[in-house]
Amino acid sequence: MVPVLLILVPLVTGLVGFLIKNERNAKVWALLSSLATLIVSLWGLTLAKTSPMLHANVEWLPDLGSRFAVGLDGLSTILSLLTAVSFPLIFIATWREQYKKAWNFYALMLLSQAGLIGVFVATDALLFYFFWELALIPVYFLSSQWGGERRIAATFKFFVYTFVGSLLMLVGIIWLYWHTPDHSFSMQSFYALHSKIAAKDQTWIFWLLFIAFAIKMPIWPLHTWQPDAYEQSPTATTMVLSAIMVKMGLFGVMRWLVPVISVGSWQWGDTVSFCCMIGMIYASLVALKQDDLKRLIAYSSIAHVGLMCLAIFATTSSGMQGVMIQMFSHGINILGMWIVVALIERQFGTRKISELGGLAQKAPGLAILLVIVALANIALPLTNAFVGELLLYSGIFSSTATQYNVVYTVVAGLSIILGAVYTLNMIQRVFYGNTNALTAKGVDIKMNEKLALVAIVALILVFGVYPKPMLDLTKETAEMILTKMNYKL
Amino acid sequence: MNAILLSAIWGIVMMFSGIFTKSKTAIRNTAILGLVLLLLANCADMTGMHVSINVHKMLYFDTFGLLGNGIAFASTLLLVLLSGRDMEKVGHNLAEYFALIFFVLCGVAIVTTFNTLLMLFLGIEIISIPLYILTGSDKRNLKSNEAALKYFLMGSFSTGLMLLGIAFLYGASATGTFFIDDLWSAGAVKTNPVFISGLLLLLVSMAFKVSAAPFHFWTPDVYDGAPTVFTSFMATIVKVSIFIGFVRLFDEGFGENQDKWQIFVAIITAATLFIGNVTAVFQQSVKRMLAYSSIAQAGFMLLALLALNSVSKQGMLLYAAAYSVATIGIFAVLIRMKDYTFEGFNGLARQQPVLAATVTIFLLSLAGIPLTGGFFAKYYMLAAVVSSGHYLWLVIFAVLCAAVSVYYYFRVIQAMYFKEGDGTTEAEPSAGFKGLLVVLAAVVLVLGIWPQTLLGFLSKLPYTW
Amino acid sequence: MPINYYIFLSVALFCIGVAGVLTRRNAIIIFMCVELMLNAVNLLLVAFSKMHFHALAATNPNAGIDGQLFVFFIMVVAAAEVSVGLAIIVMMYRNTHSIDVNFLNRLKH
Amino acid sequence: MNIQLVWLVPVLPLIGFLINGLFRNSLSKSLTGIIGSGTILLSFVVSLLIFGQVRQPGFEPVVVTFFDFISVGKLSIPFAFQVDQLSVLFLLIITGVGFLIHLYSTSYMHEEEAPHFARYFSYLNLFVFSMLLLVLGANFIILFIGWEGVGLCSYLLIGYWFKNLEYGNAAKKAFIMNRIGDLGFLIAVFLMINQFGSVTFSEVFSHAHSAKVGTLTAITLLLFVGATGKSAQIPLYTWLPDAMAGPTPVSALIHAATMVTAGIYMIARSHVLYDLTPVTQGVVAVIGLLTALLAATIALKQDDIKKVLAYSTVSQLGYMFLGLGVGAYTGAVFHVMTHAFFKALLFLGAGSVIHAMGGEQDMKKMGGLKKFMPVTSLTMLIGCIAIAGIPPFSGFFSKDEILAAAYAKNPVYYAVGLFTALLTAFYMFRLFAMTFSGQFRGTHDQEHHLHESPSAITIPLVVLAILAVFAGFLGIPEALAPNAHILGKFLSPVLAGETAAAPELSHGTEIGLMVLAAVLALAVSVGAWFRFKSKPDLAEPTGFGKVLANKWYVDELYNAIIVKPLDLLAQFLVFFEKNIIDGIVNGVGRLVQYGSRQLRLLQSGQVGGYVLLMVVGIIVLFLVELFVKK
Amino acid sequence: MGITHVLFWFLSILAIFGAILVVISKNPVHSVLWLIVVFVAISGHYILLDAQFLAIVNLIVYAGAIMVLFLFVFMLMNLNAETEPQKNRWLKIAGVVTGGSLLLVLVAALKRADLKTQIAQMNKGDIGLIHNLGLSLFQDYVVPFEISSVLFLSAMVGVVVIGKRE
Repeated sequence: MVPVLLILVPLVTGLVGFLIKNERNAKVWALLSSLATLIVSLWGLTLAKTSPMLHANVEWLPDLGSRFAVGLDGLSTILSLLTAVSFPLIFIATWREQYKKAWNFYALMLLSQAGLIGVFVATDALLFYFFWELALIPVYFLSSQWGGERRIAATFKFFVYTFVGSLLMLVGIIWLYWHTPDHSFSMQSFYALHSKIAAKDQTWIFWLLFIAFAIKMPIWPLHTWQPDAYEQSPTATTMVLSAIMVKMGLFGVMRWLVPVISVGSWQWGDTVSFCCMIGMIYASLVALKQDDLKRLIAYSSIAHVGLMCLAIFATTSSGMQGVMIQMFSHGINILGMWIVVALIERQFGTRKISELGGLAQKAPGLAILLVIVALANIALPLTNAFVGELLLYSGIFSSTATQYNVVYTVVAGLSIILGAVYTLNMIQRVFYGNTNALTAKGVDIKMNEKLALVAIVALILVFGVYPKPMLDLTKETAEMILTKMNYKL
Repeated sequence: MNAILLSAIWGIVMMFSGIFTKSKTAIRNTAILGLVLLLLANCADMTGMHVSINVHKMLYFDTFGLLGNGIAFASTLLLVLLSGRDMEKVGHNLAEYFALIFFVLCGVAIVTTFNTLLMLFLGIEIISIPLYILTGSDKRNLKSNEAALKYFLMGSFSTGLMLLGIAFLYGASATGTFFIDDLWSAGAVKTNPVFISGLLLLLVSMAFKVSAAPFHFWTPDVYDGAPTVFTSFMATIVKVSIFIGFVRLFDEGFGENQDKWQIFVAIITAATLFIGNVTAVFQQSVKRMLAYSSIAQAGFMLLALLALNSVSKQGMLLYAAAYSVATIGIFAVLIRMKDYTFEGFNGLARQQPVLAATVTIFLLSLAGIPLTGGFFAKYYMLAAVVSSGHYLWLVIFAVLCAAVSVYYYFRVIQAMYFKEGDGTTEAEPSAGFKGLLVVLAAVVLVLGIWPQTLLGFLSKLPYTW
Repeated sequence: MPINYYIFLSVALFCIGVAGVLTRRNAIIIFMCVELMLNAVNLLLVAFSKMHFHALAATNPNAGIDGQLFVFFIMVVAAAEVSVGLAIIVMMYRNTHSIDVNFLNRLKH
Repeated sequence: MNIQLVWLVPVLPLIGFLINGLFRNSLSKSLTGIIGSGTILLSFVVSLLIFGQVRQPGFEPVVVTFFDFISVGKLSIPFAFQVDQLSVLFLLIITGVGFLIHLYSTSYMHEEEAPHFARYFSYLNLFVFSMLLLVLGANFIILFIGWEGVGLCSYLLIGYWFKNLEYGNAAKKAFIMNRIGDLGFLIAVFLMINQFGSVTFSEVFSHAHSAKVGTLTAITLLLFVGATGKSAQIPLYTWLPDAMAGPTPVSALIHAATMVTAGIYMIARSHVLYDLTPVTQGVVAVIGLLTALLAATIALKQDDIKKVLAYSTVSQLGYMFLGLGVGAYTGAVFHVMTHAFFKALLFLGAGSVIHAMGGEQDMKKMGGLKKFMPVTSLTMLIGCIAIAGIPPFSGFFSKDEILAAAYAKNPVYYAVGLFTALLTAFYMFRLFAMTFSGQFRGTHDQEHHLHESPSAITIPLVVLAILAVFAGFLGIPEALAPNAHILGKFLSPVLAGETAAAPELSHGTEIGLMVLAAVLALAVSVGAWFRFKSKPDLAEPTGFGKVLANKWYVDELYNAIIVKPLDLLAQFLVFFEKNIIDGIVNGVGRLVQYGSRQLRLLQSGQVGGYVLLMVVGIIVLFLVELFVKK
Repeated sequence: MGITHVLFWFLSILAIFGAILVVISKNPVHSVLWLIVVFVAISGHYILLDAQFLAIVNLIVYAGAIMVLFLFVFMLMNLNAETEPQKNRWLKIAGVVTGGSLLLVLVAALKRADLKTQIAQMNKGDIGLIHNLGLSLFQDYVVPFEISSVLFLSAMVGVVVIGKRE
């Protein structure tokens, strides 16, 4: 019931949204819809984990052995919650953005929300693939319609890149489907599979699926679509992309890859981890050299995601739970970063760090909020990200799945330092120093953005000081995944 | 049987309608009526109500073929409804065009239900000869003439190949008949090479008809040169129904020695996918792009032939429906465009939002994005091959090609939505036209959400003959 | 007569026809070469029909007759094709005053 | 006073931080000052009450658990405080000195306009909060939270005048160097989690004996890496001198009295582990000694008054690590305390001077300030004597305890340590002489403005001066008076076991060493005083002096071997990203387009060509049939 | 080596010779005439295979009607001279080579079948007689026979569409 509502609310309101041919009303409509979704997901949180309301399973394609099966367990709850929380914040934060044909914009945003939530709650592989693509289409339109000057090329690259991945994944899913005993796409029968897949198949099926997820995350060296896409998309869409869409990849790995292809995951875990490790350092170093705020954040996000993926393949409970928590935290934090960037861009018409400076004098409120968000982004204690990263690193360090755990921890740990370097550089060069001609006329943060940012900061601190609810939420799912993973041929 | 008879009769009716009335509307309505009747007749066939004629096993009616018929007739109906008016612009002989179309449909009905090579041959010819004419029907247009001549010369050449193939098969058959189900008798091992040669030549000629590489060369030129209405007809109805015949032939005739010919199909499929998709990328004219895309789509349909199991037959039908509907829709819009190049579509979304939206849905379907029929069509094809367990490399290759296809399909979407320009239709399209497009789009979506609605028939129909 | 004589004979004729199609530029001649191919096939079919007759006459007096009937149908179709084909060629000639296939290159790439 | 209320101690400053932070635009300066200092005062009072509890004989350490911070699998990290002698001692130092410095700041920062003034105090309060968290934490994670928190605050306070990018850089440097250390700390924590399945002090220490020495060595070394970052030891010390960019009270509080001693606290806290790993102890001692020596030599040639003090801080910290390394934990903590007093005093004094000089920090431009600001100069003198280790001032006792232990461990340590002490005495008196005696060398209107600082500044000076004089008597060595070592007795429950590490000296030798040290220190001090009061060295340093003046070119070295290469690497990667990785991706696209352009040409438009290709296709198929085995 | 053999060889050689000349002769009219020769030869073969009906039909329909049609068209366009410009040599060679290799592969493929025992029966059997053919044409093959009328219809309509002047 709840998951169905979570999908339906944005879907229906989104479709209706196309008809509201008035910018302001469309805006309000979108905000209300997203709030409704948020309420639903909060209601879901209040229900007992065993409550039947958290699942729905109806006939869909009997001949194909696929059902419309959705459900909320720890993992999907946390991510759908993230989605539900993010969208109102996005709408509020970008309240002052002007779009031509705004109603289409907001309608598409809502549709993408529906798609995203669908991805997270689907417990049927085919349904999952469905939503996986559906989440992509609205974003494609959003970015190529309302994006920057190079938008068409960048977005198209992004689309084709991910599309290649998902097609490969489709082949993988079909293959698995044909090997399920009862020819069904349901998660249970997929999870029952690992005994039946021969070792030689494990390898390529693993890669078929993983490449799709790796592109989405993205994992080095499949990441090059991301900075361009982020740079060229309208900020609201960029927020969706980086706060939520990136999580689709990680989610996919945790829900559909490692529990199903456990042997393959063990076999190739080191290769993947190695890529993640390289990617973290690589992205951090490249971020050092970025002058465009969006690109900088894009690369920092690559580094963060790399860490999460690394932790998944560490197959330790703290790592696994860390990933889940960190997915949420990272989403919230990077959202905050984007809001600030959007603000700056709208005020000064540039994202070039080199052209900014001294904003702290003009916009102290903004400066303080940004500093908090940025510190969360580099995982300072008592921010939510600290809890996540602590778990991630300790998970990686104590991993028994690989003998390189120490190497991973240390090398990946360097990105903690590098992360501090580029983040502080950014803060300093944008906010400190003296104002220049451009920033002299800057004004402080407006009410709506303040609202959004304060909400984010509140989340950051609350979960930074008291992460227990999150941990309790994710515990069982993490254990489940681990038990599936630890199955050996 | 009803369908064959009715189409032939109605062809004659259309032939004479030109004499009795000069009103083009009347003629078109007659045709539409005919098509509706044809559809009903086919439904009657499917439910077992049919004029009983002793066909001496020359024809064999089964749900697969009849459903294929149904799809073909329905698509034709849609085509006429959408683009009937545009046929008038081709030339004065509207009645004759419709007559020819009905004759083609007769051929279609035969090709989907043949039981002997003779009927296959006749069916193919009955389809081809009117098409030569239709291709050249725009007589003052040199491109049209050229297309017709090329089509004719190469078509008759492929007929030659087909006949040689049939002759070999005849020679190899132990019983000395042309019935497809006793072409191959295990006893006739000695004549095996003759059999294989015949099979190969038959495969080649069929591949030619469905424009599979490297026998596709006529396609772009003919589709490009032919009047767009008839291009749409050829690219959809004709192609898919021949495909159904193709699958039928290999299923009934050569099903049990799949291993002997699978590799050839695999080679042809790979070539078709590659050439179709890659060549389409660089086209400047949307019409020609669609010609290449039809080759690419044929490549995907060939996967069904490769796997040749129940899944692939279902998929074949779904593909036929999804592909036809989408392509007809796009062509219907294309016909009305001022300018057939990609630039011609720039900014269409602002001028004609409905057209743009529907075309987008059709293109997404062709690209195989979920929620559209095209996705499940492709899904079935992939599933068919995967389930057969062989040729997985081909599947991977196919999806990569599908990714390439996104490039040229999305170029149109980009032009319509994201590029500045005033590309628009020649005349403001009527509300009915738009409405029908929306219906088509809806059909595509329904196929994309509940493919069962179509495939249900396969299992549900209690077939008797 | 052993059957493979006929097989090789008609295959030879067929291939000569093919070679003709490949080498000539005159549309009509090309078309004639196609006719040549068809006749090669006819010959082969008749030969096969007699082969089957030889093999199966004992059981079925009419064995092999299908082949000859097929030839009959091929002739029918050929006649129809010729009429259409020549019509098209004439139309082409009307417009371009040439039946040289090499001049058919408005449509390419 | 119920120990459970210990949460008040950190929470009070937190409240101060919140109030000052949130309402910084509406609060008046005086109110801000009152809130800022008041909260600290309150928590000082609370600390005193707790101290009253703790000093009862037979007091057992109390662990106050508030809630479950992180619990994953078997690992459970409670949010808990540990109250025992060590933490209480630090509580007193932090809140006490902290309060004085807050008080001092109310006057020192008075030129700032209200919002920034409030910002300053909120930062300061936040710092005190984090520092208290650090010392109260009952496990390494809570400790680490405070550990990073104080780093953050020092970052914020160093960069307090954010308009000046130089200061910003200094702040960044401090934060990043701390982060490097923190990475080591974190890995140590992970190792503990692996080894002991817990990070709670009590459990870790109780299981320590069962662990392999190798692991323990790794843990302790990594922890020490963390300490080098926080407490400015080789190789991560270079941030501290730059940190002087911050307001002087900040330097006094953070970079002299409290934060930089976090490393010492942490090692003293986990001395159980260190006692088990002699290797680490050796490393700690040597690093400490080297740092002490290096910093002292650099301090010799600095002209910026705060820089001198900064390097002396580094050097003193080195001392403390020497103490830790040789197992004199009490001595180290003792020195932390005394150092907190006299170094805070010195900094505040310097601050007062700078205040009077209108922001001038260069000693070359000072001189003869004695007559203008008597209180300051007097207190400064006390501070110098204390740090120079001249009895009976506090510095003497604490330093001597360390030296004695060092001698017991290894005379070489002692020799170097003593030499460093003498250097210290030398440059401190150089500083004093150049600042307060001789002729004033500043501009005329500077001279015109010279004046004694207001009472809000002088009172803390006086208080600290008194402490600097008498604090030493808390630790009178056995040799002089049997069991007069109050501090030692007080701390013994926590730091017990050290005696095992340090073999007892005979009282005779100990007294001998004391006398030697005292006499030499006195001599050097007097020497330096006379050397500089008449003719301060204003000449540009040359030769070796230049090397010292340029801090042994260490910054330049780091720049050359770390920063530059990293920068180049980053640049290369940007290139690599753009041209190789993305190049390949786009290359695929271009390849398809190129292929398309070529394949088009097959479509020649020639029927002959088409048929030819068809026939070729047929032939190929037949060849496959003929030659490919199926 | 009976008379039939002699005839067989003669007709075969005649057919192939004629076919080759159809392809190579410059003058289209000559090609037509040579094609007629080929058809005659093939009809001869039919007679040898006692398919008398087909032999006659072949002569009437092909050698008669169709070829005359071709000639008409040639006359119509008066292409009787060597007006056909030469295709470039390489394409010619390519064409010949390809045709030859097609022959090669076909023969290679068919050679492997041992059809030694398979005999095309000669001067025996009456399935080729018009009586038998007619019977089965109008019994078993009635459907295709009727269907082929559709073919003619469409051809007819087509020719009208194409031929009619506008």
